[in-house]
Amino acid sequence: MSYEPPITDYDEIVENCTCAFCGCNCDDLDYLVKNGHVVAVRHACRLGASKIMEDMDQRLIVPMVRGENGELEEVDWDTALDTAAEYIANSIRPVFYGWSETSTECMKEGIELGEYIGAVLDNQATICHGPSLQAVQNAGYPIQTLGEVKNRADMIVYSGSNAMNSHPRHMGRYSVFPRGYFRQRGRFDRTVVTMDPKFSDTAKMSDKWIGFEQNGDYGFYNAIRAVLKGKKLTQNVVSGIPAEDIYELVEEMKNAEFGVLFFGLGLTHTLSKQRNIDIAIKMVMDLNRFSKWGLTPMRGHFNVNGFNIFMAYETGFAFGVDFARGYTRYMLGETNTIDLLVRKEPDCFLVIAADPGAHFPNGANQHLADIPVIQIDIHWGPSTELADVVLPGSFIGVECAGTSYRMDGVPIYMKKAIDKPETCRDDEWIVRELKERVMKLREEPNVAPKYVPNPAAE
Amino acid sequence: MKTITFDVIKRNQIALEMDEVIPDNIYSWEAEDFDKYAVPVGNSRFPITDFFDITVEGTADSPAEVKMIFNGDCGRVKYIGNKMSAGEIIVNGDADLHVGAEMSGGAITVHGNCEAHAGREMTGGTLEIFGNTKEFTGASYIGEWRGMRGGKITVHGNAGKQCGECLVGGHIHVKGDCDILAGIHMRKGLIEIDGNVNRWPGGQMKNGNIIIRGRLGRLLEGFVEEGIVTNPVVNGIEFEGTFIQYKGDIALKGKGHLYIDAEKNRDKLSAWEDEDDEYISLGDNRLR
Amino acid sequence: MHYANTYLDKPVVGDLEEATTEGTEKVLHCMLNTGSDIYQGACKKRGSTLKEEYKNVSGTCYMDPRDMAALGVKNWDTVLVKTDYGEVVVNAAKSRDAPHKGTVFICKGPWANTVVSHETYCCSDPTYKGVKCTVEKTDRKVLLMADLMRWVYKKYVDETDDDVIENMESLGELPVYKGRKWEELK
Amino acid sequence: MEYILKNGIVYDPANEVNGEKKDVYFKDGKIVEDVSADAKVLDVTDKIVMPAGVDTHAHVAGPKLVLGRLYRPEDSRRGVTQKTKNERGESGFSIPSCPTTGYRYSRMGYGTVCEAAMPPLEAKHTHEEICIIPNIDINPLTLFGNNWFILEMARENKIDEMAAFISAWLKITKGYGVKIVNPCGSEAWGWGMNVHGYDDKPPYFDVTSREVVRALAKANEKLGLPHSIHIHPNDLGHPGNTNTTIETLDSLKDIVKSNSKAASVRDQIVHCTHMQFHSYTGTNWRDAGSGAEEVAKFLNHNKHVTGDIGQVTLDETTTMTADAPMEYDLYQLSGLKWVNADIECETAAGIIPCIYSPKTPVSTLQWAIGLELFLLTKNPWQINLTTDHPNAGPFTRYPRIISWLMSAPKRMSMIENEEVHNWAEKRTSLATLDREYDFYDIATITRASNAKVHGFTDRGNLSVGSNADIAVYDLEPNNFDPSKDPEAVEKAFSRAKYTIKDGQIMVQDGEIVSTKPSQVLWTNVKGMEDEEKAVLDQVMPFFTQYYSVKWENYKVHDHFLSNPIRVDIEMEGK
Repeated sequence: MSYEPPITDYDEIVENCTCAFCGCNCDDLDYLVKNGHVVAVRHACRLGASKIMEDMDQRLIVPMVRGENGELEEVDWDTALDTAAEYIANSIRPVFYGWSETSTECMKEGIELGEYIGAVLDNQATICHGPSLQAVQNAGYPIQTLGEVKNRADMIVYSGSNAMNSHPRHMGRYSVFPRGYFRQRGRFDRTVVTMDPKFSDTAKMSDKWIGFEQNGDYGFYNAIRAVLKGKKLTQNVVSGIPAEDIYELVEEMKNAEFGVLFFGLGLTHTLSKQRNIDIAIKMVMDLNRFSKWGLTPMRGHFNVNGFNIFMAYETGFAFGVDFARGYTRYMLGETNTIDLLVRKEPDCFLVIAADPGAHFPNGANQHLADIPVIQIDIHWGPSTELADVVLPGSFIGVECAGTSYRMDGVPIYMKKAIDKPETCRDDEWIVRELKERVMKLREEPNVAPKYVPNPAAE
Repeated sequence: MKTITFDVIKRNQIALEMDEVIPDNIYSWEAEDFDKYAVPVGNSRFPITDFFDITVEGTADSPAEVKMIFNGDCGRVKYIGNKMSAGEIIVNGDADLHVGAEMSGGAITVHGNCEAHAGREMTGGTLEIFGNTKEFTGASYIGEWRGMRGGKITVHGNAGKQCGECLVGGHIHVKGDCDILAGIHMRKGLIEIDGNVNRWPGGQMKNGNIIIRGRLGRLLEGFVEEGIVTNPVVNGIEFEGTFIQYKGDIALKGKGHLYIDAEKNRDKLSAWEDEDDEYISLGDNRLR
Repeated sequence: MHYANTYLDKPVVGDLEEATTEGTEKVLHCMLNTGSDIYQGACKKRGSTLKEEYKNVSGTCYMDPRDMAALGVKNWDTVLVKTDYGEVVVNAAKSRDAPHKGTVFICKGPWANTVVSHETYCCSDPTYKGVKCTVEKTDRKVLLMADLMRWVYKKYVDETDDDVIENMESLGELPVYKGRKWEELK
Repeated sequence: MEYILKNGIVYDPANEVNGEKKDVYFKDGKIVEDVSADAKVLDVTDKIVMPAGVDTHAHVAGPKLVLGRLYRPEDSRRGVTQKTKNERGESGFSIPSCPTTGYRYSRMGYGTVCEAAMPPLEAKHTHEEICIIPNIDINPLTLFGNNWFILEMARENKIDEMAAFISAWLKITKGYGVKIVNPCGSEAWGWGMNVHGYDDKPPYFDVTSREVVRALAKANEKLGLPHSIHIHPNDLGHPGNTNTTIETLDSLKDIVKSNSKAASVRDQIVHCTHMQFHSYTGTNWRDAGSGAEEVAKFLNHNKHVTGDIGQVTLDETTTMTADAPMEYDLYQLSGLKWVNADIECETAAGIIPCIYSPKTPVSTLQWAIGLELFLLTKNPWQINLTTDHPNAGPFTRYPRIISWLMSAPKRMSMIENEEVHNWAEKRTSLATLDREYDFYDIATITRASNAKVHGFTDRGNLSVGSNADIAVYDLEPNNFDPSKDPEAVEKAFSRAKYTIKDGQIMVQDGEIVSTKPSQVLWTNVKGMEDEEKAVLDQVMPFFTQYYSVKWENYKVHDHFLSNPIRVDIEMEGK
């Protein structure tokens, strides 16, 4: 890497912008703007800065529809929207996936469309923190805002999360390094533990690394719980960790004044999936008998939590909500995007502010090759290679304002700093247009009246 | 007695939802009633006769007198026998998700494989599956802490992960192997497994009993060995053989019991040797 | 355009202690993990997914140096990773998190997707981590993103033969579409 | 559009109209003296006509509601209905989704609901949800009782500064009034502790609960806000907490009520919420008993207090409160899934599913204490009907509570037939109370008094000029005995014949026929600008360093308000 001189050539600074990358939603970013472009970003991490100073080569500017020969052709908005609306209106099992990188204002339009047509609405939680939400639904959710961590925490545990890589400012702004009200010396007042099979970059920053074996998470946390209950371990090594290390760790956790467990996809993606989180949550609850403990899932996209919150207050369910029968339904293994795709059920797929091409396993994406895919996004990505209609949206938090929810549930109104490219449209506008066009094409909303042929039996 | 036969004409890629076609609703239906009925598929409804050749024989005055027979591949027919309270359903072929979920009585027999959620939150009746099932057999629906409450599930093949999750009553008998975390969060009832078990049965269980006749891959630390028992009587049933008895999950002050066959798990009594248990039990239960 | 300042041709990886040419194993049995790292994240979200850079940050298998020695591969050699769910050619590079013998790591992205398990076990989430795989040395080249998508999903090619598609003319590092001027569309 | 509600039997306690047969006219959303001949006639001959209901205390929108919904899909599954032409699909029993909340309130004839706890940091979230709830107006109360700035100001007894702070924070959060939850206790919970009693201090803050509550009450009266302080005292749900409750309320006796125009609507200087949870005697749950008599006696002798009950309805529900340590205690008892949500420098919250079973002694005791409080408090203007939704039961059970209050034989039969545990008889005086509410009393405790407590003049009554918020119930009070037929009472109050909100017919024969967006009510104090600026300057360095958001992102932007109703308060003497 070479030295990069500071940018001095800019027209104006827009202060206190919110980063649209990860669940940290850092809201202290300053954009340096020149000629309507962000030329530099202050305070952002490498990830945030790179996203805000996007690659214009691959920016989607004009709507496109896949032509006869399989090549995308630029078209006008009416044609693109009509084509997309037709696909949606004629579908029986539409899935609207994504939403995590757009605003809750856009989701409002989306849920109206979804309810009208009877679609499945799902977001990225389905492939990242879905198991966490399921564990929350089984075990509970002792959470706290990140400021609480900053002001009080003296023990921070990262489990299955590589914050240094995926949430680079998390440690610096919220958890480990900042000087909090009761932790005036910052890093020196805190103990940091990383639990990860790999000696990750976060582990390198920690006081302690617990390198339990791959897929051994459940057994490991169960052992901690047993020790918390006063049991002597029978095995010398549990999930790759020597028993004495477990005793020592438990002692430390019990003696913390305020501990926080941050967990990431390392727990949600391995063998026992939601049960890893389930037992980690229970462990945190047990620890509350000795001192104060809480946890926070390290949510990936900046508004992935927002969608879950939004769906919960709109429908009562957090993600994977199926409106097909005219009422809401949430059933694991049945109304989730990956399961639907693997079962080859959907016949129309709308992807908004997400990239299944980059994130879904082959087995799921294969079905996208067989059905119409409508993409609303800002960049040409792997999903564009599978898309039949491409609708260029705008960049929330830079070109367009909107609400998002931080990983701890704090809402933030992300402001607009520059204008979007002339030919792009706001996500909210695109979805509203789609909704109106679909409503014209399919006049009868899907109400699917309950069919009771034998009233006596009801 | 009324026998209604559903012969599969075509397998639809988008699953049919048969939650309305259960004995409780259709006992008085004649062939022409089926002709009028449209079955939910995705966000629409289609005539049920598009998918099944339906023949009705005999008459019935109550759901209990109904016998429904499905012939053919019902691998895309969801909710067979969902919430039924009486009658009999026989599936000669595979069945999709939610077979016999929330049923309170009657009998369902599946002669093929089942997808996940079989017998979830059932409160009574019997469910017999001759093939394999997938995850969450006899479990609770997400969020609920009270799973299957009564009745009996027999699986002749293998069961997937988290079989009998949150069980609060009833009897699950798996004649094949079980994947990880059988009987997790269980509070009452009995899970009987004749085959091998992958890992961690009874995680966070509060009460209830799990019997494993095959080999166990890995046991949780939350279980305390209580000794060796011969021919234990569990939930009123006598189990022949010698078993190692554990109590757990003590991480939760649990008082449940886990019995594993002493012969096949001899090593558990002496030194615990770590071994690669990844694929101990995984029979071919993941047929798509 | 102003992306260049954070542009990296390849992620920074450590040097191998000794240059190995001959390996002792032909096929290595490993555990495959996927996930994000900062290079992949920055490149993906900047939107540079068609570029060579994305191929290097995402289509790279990070390995323990002992495993690399056993296979006889150097940094930025190509390896073929196979699982029950598919196969893909990726670069090999020394892991920054080593040692973790027997475990390989591919950043999430189209390359990893080709080989991870789609099984969700009724939990909505596919199994991205802890998939058994084999790793072997290969001469085949790592495909650019657009070429890879064409090779794996074949959505817009009539050809079905993998080998033929793999050797088709590359779609390159810039978007391929029938361009018309916006003004003409109105 | 003009309407005549013809020949109804009108109960309007605010205007002392008790069961008179008369017509009600309304036009363009307001109740009017008379209408022209074109007016549409709604024939409600002999049916009950009341102002639309006002809920004094419920939790209907906000971050902890959403956590509840997020983690209890099994509850959402219990209330799922098909969408219809006029309404979206419903879901949920104890924590219904936002649209469902609006529909169900409308169906019961309610028009205004107070969202009782809004944490300032997440106020935007509360307002977002309020936007989604249809048909009802909502006035959110901002949480102040554990705010670090408030704790510090209370310690130094800086009432003027505190008044300016409240005034500023109500503007920032778009809140209606001052809510206090377990003062100092939720702060202590930051360290996993609680305060015990009224004179305890949280760690590190040298201030007692008493000082905080008194300071807030004084500041509230200094500003002359329409609502008094709204307090959830310490020790909720602990046997023996009656003393704390009475001590808390008694300590505010000497505070002088503001004589501002807004404050003159109400009589009280403190509103004590869900009193049922604060009226236990004994030392633990084994020897617990009812403190209802003591609390009711205190109420009967002290006019500066109003309260709502928080009646247990014997359902499976979800408890959620900013009193997080109490929720942890509950979790220890039940072992069910526990949610905790601490909010930096401000408050905390806890949630847990709760099964109030009539078969268990404690639930029955709570049920009986609630009814005792209703029946022993002499003046219905001092108490309001609530279930502290969803804590003691969902709001959809209000009609059932009404039927219990109106029918002594119903209550007796529940006790005698052992539908409830025998603690109801053994440990409370419920079986000896034969008072029955009449429709006038019911109208008082569900509408008139509630509106008065919150300082509303434009609702909760049928005066000319008030909002046309009217409910009509399908009962003919002149030839019907509610005491004998409690089921009919419950049915009628569950499904209003008409619910009219701002002159728009929302519900007809128990079905939703139209919807309108909700409105949020918030209080805007005028004339404190300089003091507010001074206090902001003072707190800003602290805010910048110890909050995790920027000041610019802290306040509720106008974007989040849907059709706000701003209540302007002119500061006296300015």
